[in-house]
Amino acid sequence: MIDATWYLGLSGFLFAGGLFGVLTQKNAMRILISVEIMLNSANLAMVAFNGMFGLGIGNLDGWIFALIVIGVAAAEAAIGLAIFLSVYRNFGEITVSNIFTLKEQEVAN
Amino acid sequence: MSDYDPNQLPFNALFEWLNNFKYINISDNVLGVLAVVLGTFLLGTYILVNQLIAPWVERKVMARMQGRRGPVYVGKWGVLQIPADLIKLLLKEDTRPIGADRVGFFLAILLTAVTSILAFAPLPWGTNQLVPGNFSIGILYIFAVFSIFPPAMMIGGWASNSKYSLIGGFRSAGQLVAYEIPMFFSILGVVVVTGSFSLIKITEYQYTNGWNLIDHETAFMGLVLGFIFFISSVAETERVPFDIPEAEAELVMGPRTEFASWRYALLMMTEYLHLFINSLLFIYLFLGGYNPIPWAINESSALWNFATHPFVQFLTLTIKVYLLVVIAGWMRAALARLRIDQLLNLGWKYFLPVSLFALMILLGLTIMNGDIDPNKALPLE
Amino acid sequence: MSVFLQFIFITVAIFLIITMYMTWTVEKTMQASYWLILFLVGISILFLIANSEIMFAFQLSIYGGGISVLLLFAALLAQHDDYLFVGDSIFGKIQGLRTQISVFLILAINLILLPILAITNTNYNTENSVLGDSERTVSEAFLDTARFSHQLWTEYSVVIPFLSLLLLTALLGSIKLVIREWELEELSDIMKMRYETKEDAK
Amino acid sequence: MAEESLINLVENDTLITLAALVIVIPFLTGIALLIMRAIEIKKSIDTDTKFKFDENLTGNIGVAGLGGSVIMALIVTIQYFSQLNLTKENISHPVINWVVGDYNFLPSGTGPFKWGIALSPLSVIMMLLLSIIAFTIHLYATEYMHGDSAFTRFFGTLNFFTGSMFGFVLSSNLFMAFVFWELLGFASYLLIGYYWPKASASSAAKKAFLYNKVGDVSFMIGIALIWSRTVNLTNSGLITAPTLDYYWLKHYAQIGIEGFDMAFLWLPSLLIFGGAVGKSAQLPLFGWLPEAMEGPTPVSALLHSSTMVKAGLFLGARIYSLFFTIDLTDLSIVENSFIWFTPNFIAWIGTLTALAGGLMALTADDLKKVLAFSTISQLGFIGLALGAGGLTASFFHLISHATFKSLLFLCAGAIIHSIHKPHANLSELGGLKKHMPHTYWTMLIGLLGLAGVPLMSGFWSKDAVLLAMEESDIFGHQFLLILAIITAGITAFYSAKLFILTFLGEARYDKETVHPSPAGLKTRISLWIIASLVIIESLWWTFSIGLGQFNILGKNFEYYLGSLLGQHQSEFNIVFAIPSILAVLIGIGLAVAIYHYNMLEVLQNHPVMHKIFAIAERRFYVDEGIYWFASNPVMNVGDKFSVVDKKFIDGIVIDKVITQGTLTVADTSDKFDIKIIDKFVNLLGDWISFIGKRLRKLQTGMTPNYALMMVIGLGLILTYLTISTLF
Repeated sequence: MIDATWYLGLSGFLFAGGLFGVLTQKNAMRILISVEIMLNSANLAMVAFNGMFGLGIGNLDGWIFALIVIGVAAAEAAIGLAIFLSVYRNFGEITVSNIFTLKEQEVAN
Repeated sequence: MSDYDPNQLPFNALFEWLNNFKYINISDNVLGVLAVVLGTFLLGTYILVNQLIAPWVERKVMARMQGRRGPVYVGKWGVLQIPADLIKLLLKEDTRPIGADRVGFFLAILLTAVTSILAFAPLPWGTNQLVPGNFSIGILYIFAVFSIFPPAMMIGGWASNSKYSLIGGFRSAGQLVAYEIPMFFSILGVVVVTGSFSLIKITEYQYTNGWNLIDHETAFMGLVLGFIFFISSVAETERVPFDIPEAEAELVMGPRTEFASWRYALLMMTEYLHLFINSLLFIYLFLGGYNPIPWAINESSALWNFATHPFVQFLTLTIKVYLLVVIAGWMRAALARLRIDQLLNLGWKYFLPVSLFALMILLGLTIMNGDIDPNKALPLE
Repeated sequence: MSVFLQFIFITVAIFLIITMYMTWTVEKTMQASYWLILFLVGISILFLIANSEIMFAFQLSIYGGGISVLLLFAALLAQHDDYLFVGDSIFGKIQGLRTQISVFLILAINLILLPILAITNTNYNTENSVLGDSERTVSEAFLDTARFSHQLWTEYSVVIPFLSLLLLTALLGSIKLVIREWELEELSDIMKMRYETKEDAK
Repeated sequence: MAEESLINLVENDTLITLAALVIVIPFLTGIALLIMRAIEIKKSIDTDTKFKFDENLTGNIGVAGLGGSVIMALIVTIQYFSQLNLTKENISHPVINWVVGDYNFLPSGTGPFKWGIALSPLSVIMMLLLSIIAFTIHLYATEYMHGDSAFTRFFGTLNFFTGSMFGFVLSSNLFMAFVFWELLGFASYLLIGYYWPKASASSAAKKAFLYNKVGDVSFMIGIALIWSRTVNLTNSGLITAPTLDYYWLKHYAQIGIEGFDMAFLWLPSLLIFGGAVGKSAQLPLFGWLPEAMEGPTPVSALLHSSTMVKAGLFLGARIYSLFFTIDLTDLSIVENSFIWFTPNFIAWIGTLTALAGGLMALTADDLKKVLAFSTISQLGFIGLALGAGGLTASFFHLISHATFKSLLFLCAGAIIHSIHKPHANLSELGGLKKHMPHTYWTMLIGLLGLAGVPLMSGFWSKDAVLLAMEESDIFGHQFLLILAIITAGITAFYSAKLFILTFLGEARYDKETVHPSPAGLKTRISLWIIASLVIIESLWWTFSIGLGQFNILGKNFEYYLGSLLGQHQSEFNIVFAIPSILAVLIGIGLAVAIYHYNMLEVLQNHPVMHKIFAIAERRFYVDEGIYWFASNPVMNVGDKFSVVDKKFIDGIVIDKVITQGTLTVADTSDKFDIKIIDKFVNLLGDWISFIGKRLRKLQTGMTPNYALMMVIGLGLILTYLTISTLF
């Protein structure tokens, strides 16, 4: 008998790890990978909760939300990768730390 | 045939057989585990042995078609040719190209081999629960397990640090992705008609309604879907005329180029297991599974006892698989290779819409017959 | 039996953590991608342990089959391999790796503690819990899969259309993004150089 | 008057399905044809040639669509009338069965609106008539449009148009009716602007669209009012559910729910009738209809006979019970003056439209334009009857007018087709009798009907209309009656004039270029089909109403129709019919005298007549009025303002006062500025740039930095939560 707390602890750790990856990675691809990790940990938590409260009494909302998350993740991956490709075409690299056109450039005065 | 009860243990027949020995007084749980282990071992051995024979059959067929004699030396009619090759391969030196990515290089083989063996789990080899793992998602399980193939191919192609392998990996991934979808739609068509994912249920349905391939009640959509499924499965196994990833004229061996001795042996085994799985799926979905009789029968009819005899069922399955293997060899000898764009066109522009259309028709028919009623409440237990 | 399951669970958990660590630290994007694939497979195994077979199927066939192929393609098309990020500005101190790791630890501890506390402090009735319940009969699993589809088509009948609409939009959008023809002027110098060389080669 | 017979709802899925097929088939064929058109365009762009599908194929598809709906409509009609329980006993107060089927508008079942099909006698008869006429016109169009470059597009749009009209006729609630109404407007826009390269055609299409939109807006507001009121009533528990169904609205209006009586309904019904004004070209929004002649003739035939312009009045007949929710003879309610407003308004509008249309038709000299104006005037007749409370009479006239007017348009089309000109000007026709005998006879029949010559169909219906007006107790109905009779005379006059100038006499076109050819086979067939319809109507009504023979259930046709629509009026009597007959005969006689024997030139070129003609040719300045109303005030105000601007503000204020003043002030303030303010400002600026230079560092532009900040905040919050749960 595996308690839900096991799943929740694991998913929390994985989520934090994904967040860490998002923060620390330079490469947009890797950031996306970390985001996928976060989504998966969230899914894990949802499935665990469903197994704890819903599955026995035939209520499967957790699964359905996990399914929605998976679909959204697919869409997000497609769009994100397309964006990376076009960014790559524009800048020749997808290193987020070198792409700072947002930054207020130095004005020579 | 006893009505299907999912509560039965896997390998129920074996379990009962073991249960017959009165002098073994051990708990049912242990017996069940024993039955599972034993049955899985037996089935696995059976499949692997057949997987050693099948290439020989194929080579023979090709040889006859090309006016050659094929393998003759090892064993009677060269039956033992493949095991001999296997041993030779295992004894060869294991090489890895310089600059190859170790993990990826290993991962490609690991994923392909493991998944192709795991995929045999939910295949029933007869009634009375002659099935290793009886999942509630039946075919979906196989499909899910197989969907690991394209990334594995790409990883292998990239990891072996050679342009042939890389291009081969790309092609292989593209081809697999392109043909998974019509394949899945044709599976869904059968699922819609039979109303279950479980291969056992599907086969029972084909007992009482005749084989899906020639089922006239579904306006012969079974024929269309079966055709699409068959071609897609040939493309999934990357065999002629879809063997673009390993087009030996352009890319030496495709993603498998750089793999040496036992790795190569494993990959070959994977390829043939893949062929087996696809043929078996085709058989279960369209050719009536372990049901030898193409038309509809029931308890009252004369052939019933013959058709539901476990041994007959087992034999039927084997014979059908070999029939499909022979057809594969025939195609391999007869047909020429497609171009990559032709292949992708065929997948995306023709098979996908046609299979979708057929699926729509099937859904319409089923809803009209009232077999599907979304408002019907499910019983809790 | 349940001890066996617990053993499997712990093994998979360790496997997951290792793969996650690898995705941070391996040197090539491609390697990170296949470690991610292993991670996804591990998650799917956890689903299987949690008696959620259909989620297992979805996870493998959508993540393992679809998204990972996308990732691999992108990783091969935009070949670019530098990984760890160290901030460079007057906030460099708090953006250094140390800060980030400490932030990570804070988050991890909280995220682990919070749900566990939330469950343990409040007494939910967990007699229905079937997590890792090895005594579940097969028919229950069948019934749950049936219930899933039923619930999906009655109670959540909006989910499938909206999801498919979303995916269609994503598909078209990504195609539009990638297919676009680029003027040489728009490009950065590196890419401009590349394209020009390509045209010269023709 | 206006006593409503009871209604009970019947469910009959097969019938509903068939009726739905009536709507769906033309839509499907139309959309298929439009797709084929798209393929044509694509191919002819790809291969620089004019690719075009075989006309037999496309035309047959188009006709087949309508054929299918004709068959379906026949089946539906027969079934419906077979299950209608009318007998000799209850014919005076029958219980009419409405077959109604409702479906949710959204598949998810959410949302208040519904698709629905309601088969009442009104809609069924209208559907049958519409299907037959539309089918004939399609048949005719295959020959008329022969060799046109956009043949496929024409038939696609025509099918689409007819399908949407079917949908509008069969719809069971106001919402669905509005949807199809808009589709109708859109399709008519496409059809009128069919020859879009011509500037006149495209402008006509735009004009029609905009004029209709004016009406549509008021229609929509009316629907919204009714809906909100029903919602309120539901909340206050007076009715079960908010609804827009005709049946329930009729029901509530009859049982007189408090808050749903005329005191409230006069405004919504008026607004909805405003929509009808727009669609069916009543005063003042009739300006688009003559321009609508820019479209091909089959389009005009369909537009004016039974489809577009009838839609508005059909809507009026549909929600008729909202105009008269109460027995108007009951004086206890009459102190509420609004009760009288809507019917009076409708009746007056209708009469004025009839008169104006007649006068304009007198003066127009284009063949199709004459017919168009006569359509306007006949529509005026229908609206008049509606306002006067004669639902039966109005529908009666609607039927007869639909038949003979479509016949007339088809004849006009045949003439135009045979003289090979875009427009058939009356002054350039004549003597066509020997060239096209079939057209001659059919047009004679149609014109007799239009003129309301005794014993023809138009006579009976128009007489019913006049009778309804005479019986009604609306304000000044005697005066309106006289106007209507005069209009009848005018109608007779111009139809006779049309006939004479077209067929009799010697040819006035130049015989070198124009060689009139007889009408083709399909044209003749379709002409004779509708002509036979007119003849059948005439004979039937003559025998039934006039002579009291061939009765249905022992009552004459009008009474039967009345009991179907649930509203009776008194019988036809020859004494009352005399003035209209006289008017008709006088009109015809005048026309013959003037145009055939060229007598009474005095009358022809008398200045008063000229003045009237001039006014009528300018269409009573209604369009100018509208334009003026739209544009002039704005322009005038603008001019005034510009004058004020130039003269006063620029001239005096700015140049003199402000400039000089400013200059002086500026000079003085300049020193102050430089001395004190600039110092201060520079100081401030230095501070700000000093701070900004440091703050700028925050904006590293690197997303991870921003994310890191975010996450630190998140971490703090989480820590707080954890600690608060721990202790």
